[in-house]
Amino acid sequence: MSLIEPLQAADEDGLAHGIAKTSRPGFVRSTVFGSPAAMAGLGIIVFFVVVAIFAPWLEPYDPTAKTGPVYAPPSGAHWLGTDDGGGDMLSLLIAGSRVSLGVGFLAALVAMLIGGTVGVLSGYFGGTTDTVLMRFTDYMLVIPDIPLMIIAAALFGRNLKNIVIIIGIIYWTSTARLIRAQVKSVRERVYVKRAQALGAGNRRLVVKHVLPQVAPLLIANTVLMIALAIFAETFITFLGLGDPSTISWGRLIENAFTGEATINNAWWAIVPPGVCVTIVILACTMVGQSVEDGLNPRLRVGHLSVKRFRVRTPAGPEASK
Amino acid sequence: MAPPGADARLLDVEGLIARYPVPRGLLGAVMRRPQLTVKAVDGVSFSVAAGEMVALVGESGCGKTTTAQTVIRMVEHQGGSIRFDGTEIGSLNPRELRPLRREIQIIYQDPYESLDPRFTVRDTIEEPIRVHSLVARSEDREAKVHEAMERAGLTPPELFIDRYPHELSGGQRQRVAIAAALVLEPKLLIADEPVSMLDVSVRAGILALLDGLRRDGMGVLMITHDLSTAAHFADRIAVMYLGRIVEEGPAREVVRNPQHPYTKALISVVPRRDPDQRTVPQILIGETPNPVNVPPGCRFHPRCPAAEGRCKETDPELREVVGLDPLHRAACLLL
Amino acid sequence: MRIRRLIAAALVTAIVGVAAGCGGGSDSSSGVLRIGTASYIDSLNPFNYIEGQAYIAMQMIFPQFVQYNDAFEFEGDLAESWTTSEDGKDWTFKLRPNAKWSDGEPLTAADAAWTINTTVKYAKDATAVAAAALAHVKNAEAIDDTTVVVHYESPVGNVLAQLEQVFILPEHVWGPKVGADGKGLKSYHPEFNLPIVGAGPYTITQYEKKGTTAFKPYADFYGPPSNASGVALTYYTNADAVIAGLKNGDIDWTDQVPFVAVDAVKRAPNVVVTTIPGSETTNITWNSNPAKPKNRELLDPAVKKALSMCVDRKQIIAVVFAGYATKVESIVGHISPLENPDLGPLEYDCAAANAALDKLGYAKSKTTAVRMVPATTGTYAQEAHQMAYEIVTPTSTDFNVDRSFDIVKDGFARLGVTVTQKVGGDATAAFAVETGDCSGPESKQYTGFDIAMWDWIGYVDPDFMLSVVTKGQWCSWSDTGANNPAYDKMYDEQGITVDPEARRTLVYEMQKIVYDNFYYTQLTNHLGIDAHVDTWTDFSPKLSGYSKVYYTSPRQP
Amino acid sequence: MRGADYVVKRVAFAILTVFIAITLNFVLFRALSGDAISGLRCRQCSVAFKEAQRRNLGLDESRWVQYRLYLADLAHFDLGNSVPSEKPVRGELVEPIKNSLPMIALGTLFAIVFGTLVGVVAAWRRGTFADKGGLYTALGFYSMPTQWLGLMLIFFVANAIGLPSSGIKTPTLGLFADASTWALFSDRMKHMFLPALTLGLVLYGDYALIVRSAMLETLGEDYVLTARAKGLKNWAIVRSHGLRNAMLPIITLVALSLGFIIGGSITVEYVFSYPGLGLLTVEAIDKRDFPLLQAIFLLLTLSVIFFNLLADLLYFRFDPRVTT
Amino acid sequence: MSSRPPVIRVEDLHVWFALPGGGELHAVQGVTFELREGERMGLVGESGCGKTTTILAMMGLLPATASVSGKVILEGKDILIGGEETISPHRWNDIAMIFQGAMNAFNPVKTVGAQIAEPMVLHGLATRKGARLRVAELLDLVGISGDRADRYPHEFSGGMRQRAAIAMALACSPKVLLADEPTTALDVMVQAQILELLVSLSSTLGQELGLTVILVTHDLPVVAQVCDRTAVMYAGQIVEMAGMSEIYHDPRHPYSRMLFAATPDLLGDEEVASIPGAPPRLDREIAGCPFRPRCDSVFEPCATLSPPRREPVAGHEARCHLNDPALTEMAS
Repeated sequence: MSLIEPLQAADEDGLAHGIAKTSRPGFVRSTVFGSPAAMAGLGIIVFFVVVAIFAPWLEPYDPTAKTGPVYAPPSGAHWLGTDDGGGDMLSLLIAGSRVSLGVGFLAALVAMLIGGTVGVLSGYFGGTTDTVLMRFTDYMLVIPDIPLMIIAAALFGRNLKNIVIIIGIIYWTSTARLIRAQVKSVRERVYVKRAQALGAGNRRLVVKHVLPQVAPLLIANTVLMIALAIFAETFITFLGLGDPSTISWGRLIENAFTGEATINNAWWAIVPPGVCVTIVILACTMVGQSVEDGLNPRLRVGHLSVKRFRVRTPAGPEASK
Repeated sequence: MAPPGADARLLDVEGLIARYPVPRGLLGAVMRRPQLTVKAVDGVSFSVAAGEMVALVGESGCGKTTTAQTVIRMVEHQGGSIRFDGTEIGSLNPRELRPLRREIQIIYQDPYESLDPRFTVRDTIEEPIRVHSLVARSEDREAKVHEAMERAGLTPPELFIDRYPHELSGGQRQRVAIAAALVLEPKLLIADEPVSMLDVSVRAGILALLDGLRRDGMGVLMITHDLSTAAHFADRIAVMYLGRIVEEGPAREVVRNPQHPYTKALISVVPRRDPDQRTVPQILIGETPNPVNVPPGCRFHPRCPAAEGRCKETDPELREVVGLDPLHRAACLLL
Repeated sequence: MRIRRLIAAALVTAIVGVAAGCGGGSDSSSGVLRIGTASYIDSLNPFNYIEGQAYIAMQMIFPQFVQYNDAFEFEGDLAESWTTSEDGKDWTFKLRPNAKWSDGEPLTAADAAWTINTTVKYAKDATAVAAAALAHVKNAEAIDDTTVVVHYESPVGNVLAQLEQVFILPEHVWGPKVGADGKGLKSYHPEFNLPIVGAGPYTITQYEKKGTTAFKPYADFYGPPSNASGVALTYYTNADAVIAGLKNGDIDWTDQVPFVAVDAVKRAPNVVVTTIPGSETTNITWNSNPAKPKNRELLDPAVKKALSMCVDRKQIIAVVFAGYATKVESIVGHISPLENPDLGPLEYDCAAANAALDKLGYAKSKTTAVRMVPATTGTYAQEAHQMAYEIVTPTSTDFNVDRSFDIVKDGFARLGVTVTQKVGGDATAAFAVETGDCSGPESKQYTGFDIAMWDWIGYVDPDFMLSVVTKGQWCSWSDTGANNPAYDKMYDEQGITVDPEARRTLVYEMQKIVYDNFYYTQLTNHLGIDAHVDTWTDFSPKLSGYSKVYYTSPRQP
Repeated sequence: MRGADYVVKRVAFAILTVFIAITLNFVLFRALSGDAISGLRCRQCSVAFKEAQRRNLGLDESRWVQYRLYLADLAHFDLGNSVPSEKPVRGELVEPIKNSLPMIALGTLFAIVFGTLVGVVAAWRRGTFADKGGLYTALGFYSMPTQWLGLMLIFFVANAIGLPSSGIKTPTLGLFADASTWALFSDRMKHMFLPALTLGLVLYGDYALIVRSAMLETLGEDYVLTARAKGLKNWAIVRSHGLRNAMLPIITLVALSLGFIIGGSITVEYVFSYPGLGLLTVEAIDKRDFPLLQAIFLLLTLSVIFFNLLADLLYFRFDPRVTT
Repeated sequence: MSSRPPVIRVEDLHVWFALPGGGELHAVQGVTFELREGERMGLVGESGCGKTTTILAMMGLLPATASVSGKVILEGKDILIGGEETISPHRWNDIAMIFQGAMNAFNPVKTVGAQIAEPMVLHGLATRKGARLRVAELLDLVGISGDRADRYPHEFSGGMRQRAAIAMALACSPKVLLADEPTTALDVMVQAQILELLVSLSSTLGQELGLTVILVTHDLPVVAQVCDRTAVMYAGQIVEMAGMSEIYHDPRHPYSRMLFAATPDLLGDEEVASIPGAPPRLDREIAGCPFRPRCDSVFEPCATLSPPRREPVAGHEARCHLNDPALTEMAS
């Protein structure tokens, strides 16, 4: 039986060389579930997704209707008060989660699809394909993202679809670079070489060996991208370039600004949407970051620490082992 | 004279050359700096027969791994011929090569790296069958996997078959890699430093396994930097220096009676197990030159303790040494 | 934060101390009227400007023949008196004697004649902006130093209203700029050659396009002098900041109180809020190009009327304008003394509207509850389609167009008509309305949109507002694409009708045509809201853009 | 010389990128339906007038000729004329740039100083309260929408500490009576404070995270263990090994982000009515002022390219390993 | 030699690592040994046996998750007792170390010379100027031309880097040098050079420097050629410790014997045989002898009794019940 004893003990001297930079099955699950911050982040995301899905049932009022006086402070009837149009802030906030999260998820998906594809093609095939794609990516990278987003939103018409596409198109580059680097390193892994030496075709190599390895990074990146996309939506909308027919958190911040919430001392119209955005972005960042950190074993080893190893007294209970 | 059983020769490499360009950069291209090449493999000839284990020995950077990669056509070569089982495979296109990929299998140095961490043992060993669409029925496939595992010493197979690499020890992982190679029943197995990453206590097991396969008639080409291992397990040893084989012969002959000054030096620095037999290392000056700038004449002459004037001019051929086993050949003008 | 507060306090002390040390008085801005505004002076060249604020500023520095008084009647500015010939073609203006330019040169009839003649000469290109007010002018003639005669090719109905918009320029400054083709006039930037040579109550001593522009009283001004020791006009990019500036004492007066902020501003101590009749009307703009290819049912006034009947204007006034607006029916708006009082009013009655649409044959679809337009034949044949439209809305309005749209959308929805919003900046919206390519063939123009929601800022004289629905304004000011030859003829006629009563009849008739055809559905006419600190009095905000009194009258007790 | 090739390559790439950016800039604004003139709306905008304007801008020429004209103009640093104001774009840009730069510099400086400080301390004291505090504050600011943070500062801070929340100077200061240089300067600083703080806080979050993770990575390197073995004290290790090496990725990322800051300051300027480049952009979009937009966009792209190049060169300067 | 007092003595050293999921890993379990001036001792064992942890503990370089007990007595003084506080003054001054993989032991952005000089300046042993001279000397000593001090690590080959690492370790003239796998990943030719250097440092310079070397490696022949004495570690314990020749010819622990048998010799003809199985996990209590599952000479007591340290022959100690005549007799 000792033959199959897993070599846990090897980790002990393994302090100095860390853990192999490959992701094992269940890696994402274990890193997320293993980190309290990531768990909190995941909980927040799930909470908001649930709110967004059940928004129509959760809204106490019709968010588009005037259901109270303009800028009524929070009260029993309107928990978070009303906005400059007399709409119920809580309902607006709930309704806004739909568009904000929707834009976030969809734009991140677009970025992931484009970036992932370019990254995989570029990293896997290398050579001219790589050069051409990466040059293109380099050029895309130097375009100032926010101004381009604004200009594009202003010039190509302002609806949600365009905003999603614009954000996705602008943010794919970093995904592509990241994925390319990862694919390139996976491509050089011996097991890929081995499979190739076996005669396995490109499709098999990509689908069976490369993609599963880059998947955790892609997931982490997508989660971070969701945060960026939500951010970008508030940005575009704030400058009055959002889709006017939809309610999003960005729109609520814009309303607070253009609707003179500050003059009317209506903090309840200013604070909540920003808090929601901040919390969701924070949550996405925590989840994405923990997966990325998990992928980077370097960060787990600290040779410098204010904490010191402990000296046990020889009489200690453990020492007599 | 030809190696034994010329007809039984499985792999016959003749004058193999593999080079790749050194990137010279934009400025270099603009200023028309000469295009430099790394002469990784620079005219290597050797053969492996069925039931024979040949060890390709040398220091890092001598071109032994490139040679192996070239033989399995993972690295393009610029000259020479590679004949496998009587067929010239050096010029086959990828499609024609596919059936041959079954016949030649390779295992790598680092068993931590050579297994896909997301594949179970079954997935890994099954993969070659799937890639070559060999066995359609899943029961047959399973049987083949079991058989390969048993041959590789992973018994009982049920214990391991559903494990992931991180749940195995280093030796077990290397056995999985070997099983994945065996499942296609290859004729030639190339083992690239098969034990150098393993703990001393399990190395012998892996090597014994390879030895067993050889006995069963498989040809084995072992790439190693460890002369002791090579001396113990290989039938023949070929010593490489700077992209060229400098000495070749039966394993015991080469280590006990080295002819080439390089081999002599190499053997002198191998630490012996017995503390009472303290060796007198014959340490060579300098380090192995960069394979970009191969010295003219004998490539070993700048470091050779016995070099003469003519060594700077004439590039010696690999040839028999008078008064020795006819299979023992060396490339030195002084012999 | 405590440290920061200390630092801030220290800074303030330092500023005050330093200012007191080297300035004459204890408060350097004493007597200076500080105006905050959310629009800026883009230029001080009468031949090359866009913003309304620039027009006001030029009024303060350049002489005009006449200007309005607060009853919106004409009174002399540089002109003391004027007469017109029998045929109405020659107008003689008697100018004030002893008027002087701010650089000391005499201001004479020659300057006035030169300004008019030069403007007319290059009207096609370089001076087009100013030439709009000199339509039909043949030339001007300086009889002597104080008499100038303007010769018209034909009689003109609103000469004074037109000439009110002409700024008289010093020939000795502008003359050398003309060049061969007059282009030099347009590219001359007096704001960069301070102080500007003018003759109004002020000269400008500092100009910052997006900052503060300083108006210094001109001692030799021919009219009543400024009560303030100076005027500082500061541009703010948003109304929020203006209000904040008013509250914390950075400015004394603003013309830009946002509707939703009025109540909050009113609560502020020492701030007086005044409302004035506004010149801005909001509307639903219908594409009325008779040749529009699609959704031709919207050309039918009956359809447009029915749709309009279900728009709750009261709610728009309540939500969007916080009550600071009134309903309006005529295109010329309440500002014009020639507003036709007999139009409408259009009732808010969704039931009647539904009935009307039913009667017109646009039945609701059983499945979608959206009304359907049956297929038609003929030149402009169209297939059966849903009554679903896109409404173009510009963003840069000073009211909340999105909320207005929401109310219109709700109203239309109750009639089984769905609308979606298409947004853009002012320019983008204009572009959308003109379908983008006014350089293309006329048949393509005004074909791409159905409905827009916009606003117009009218003038006292109705001529301009009446012109925007003429064919002549296509690809210029027209946003409806209206093309009504009979109306256009009446427009030309009112232009040359000198008799006020005859012109009034014509103008009433024209307003009725616009109303009956529903080129626009007029929604609201909003009030202008000014706010000032109570240390200043005697404001005439309603004369903004009409008179020099606007800047000169406020006084500090 | 070491890495001449590297430098040449980076510079060549930057130049090529500039050219592509210029071309992209040209194409982008012509891919839209309608041209710069189509949306023009003014008192004098008759059909004939617009035609004349088109001729002035060369819009009646073929695309190819337009492109050549555009390049030729750029070669003379001629960015064309703004459509609505008909003034040279170059002039329109000067004042906003002069306004924006100090504010952005102040905010960036704040972010770099505090971000580095907090990042280093957090990484060094990993797992302690200082780390968690620093990390979560940084994450918090990093996650805040800039415009919202600005609004919050206006709402909760500006009044409380008596700082102006809009504009760039007190309107009448020095207008009708002379003001001292110091008064003007301090007034300017007061107006700059909140926008710069907003920008600085958001960037601070970003930088602190970057620095922390770069430091963590560095502190995981074996030479740090060696340094400890050599008897170096913690702070000495942080300073002479940790920071020195973490500087490489930090310099790169900071330089890269600098290129994007101007773009990022758009909403800050919008919220605080700060008359800089950002506000100008918003206005230009509203007016469909293509030449101006094009110039701004080009400027921003060039700044990104410039900072990219700077990052590359700094990397080269500080990392002896870079040779090719 | 044995008359001189030991330079360093490790006494009943234990190291535990707290595991992330709770629990502890008992990595070093009661290691005791001592070394005299100029002595070279090998510390041999499979990966995970605790050899690196042992020397890291001696340097006080264990991470915060670790806790230790026992003594590290340097010239009669226990330096481990106060943890970081008592060890840090001795680092590099008295005990220096060569790390596994010299490649990463150098900071890539500082010159090699600066890194060698760093501890000298830090410990006040030399001024900056003086340090430069000393660096050149040290580099010469390890066979690198002194003018290469201003080069960066990446400009050195692997062998040179390892020499430089040795020069760095010698910077403060330590008494004890801990070399952790100094030749792993190097070619045999370079390995021979490095080993020769180590030998010459401790023997020829031993008189003046008193350099005592502990060589940690998994490579038995290396130890055999270089060291006077060797300690074989298994599962956190030293299972056998003796003079090199004694342990080769007369191993008193089956593990040592099997380890030699698993190592091929260049010219030897003996059969090489691997040791079946794998080392035990150290995060749980082990009943009896930890080597029992892999041992070819198991007898009854092995299952229940943990073998204590015995010294069947003077200077030759082992932890195996076979050395207990009482037990073996009972079994037979």
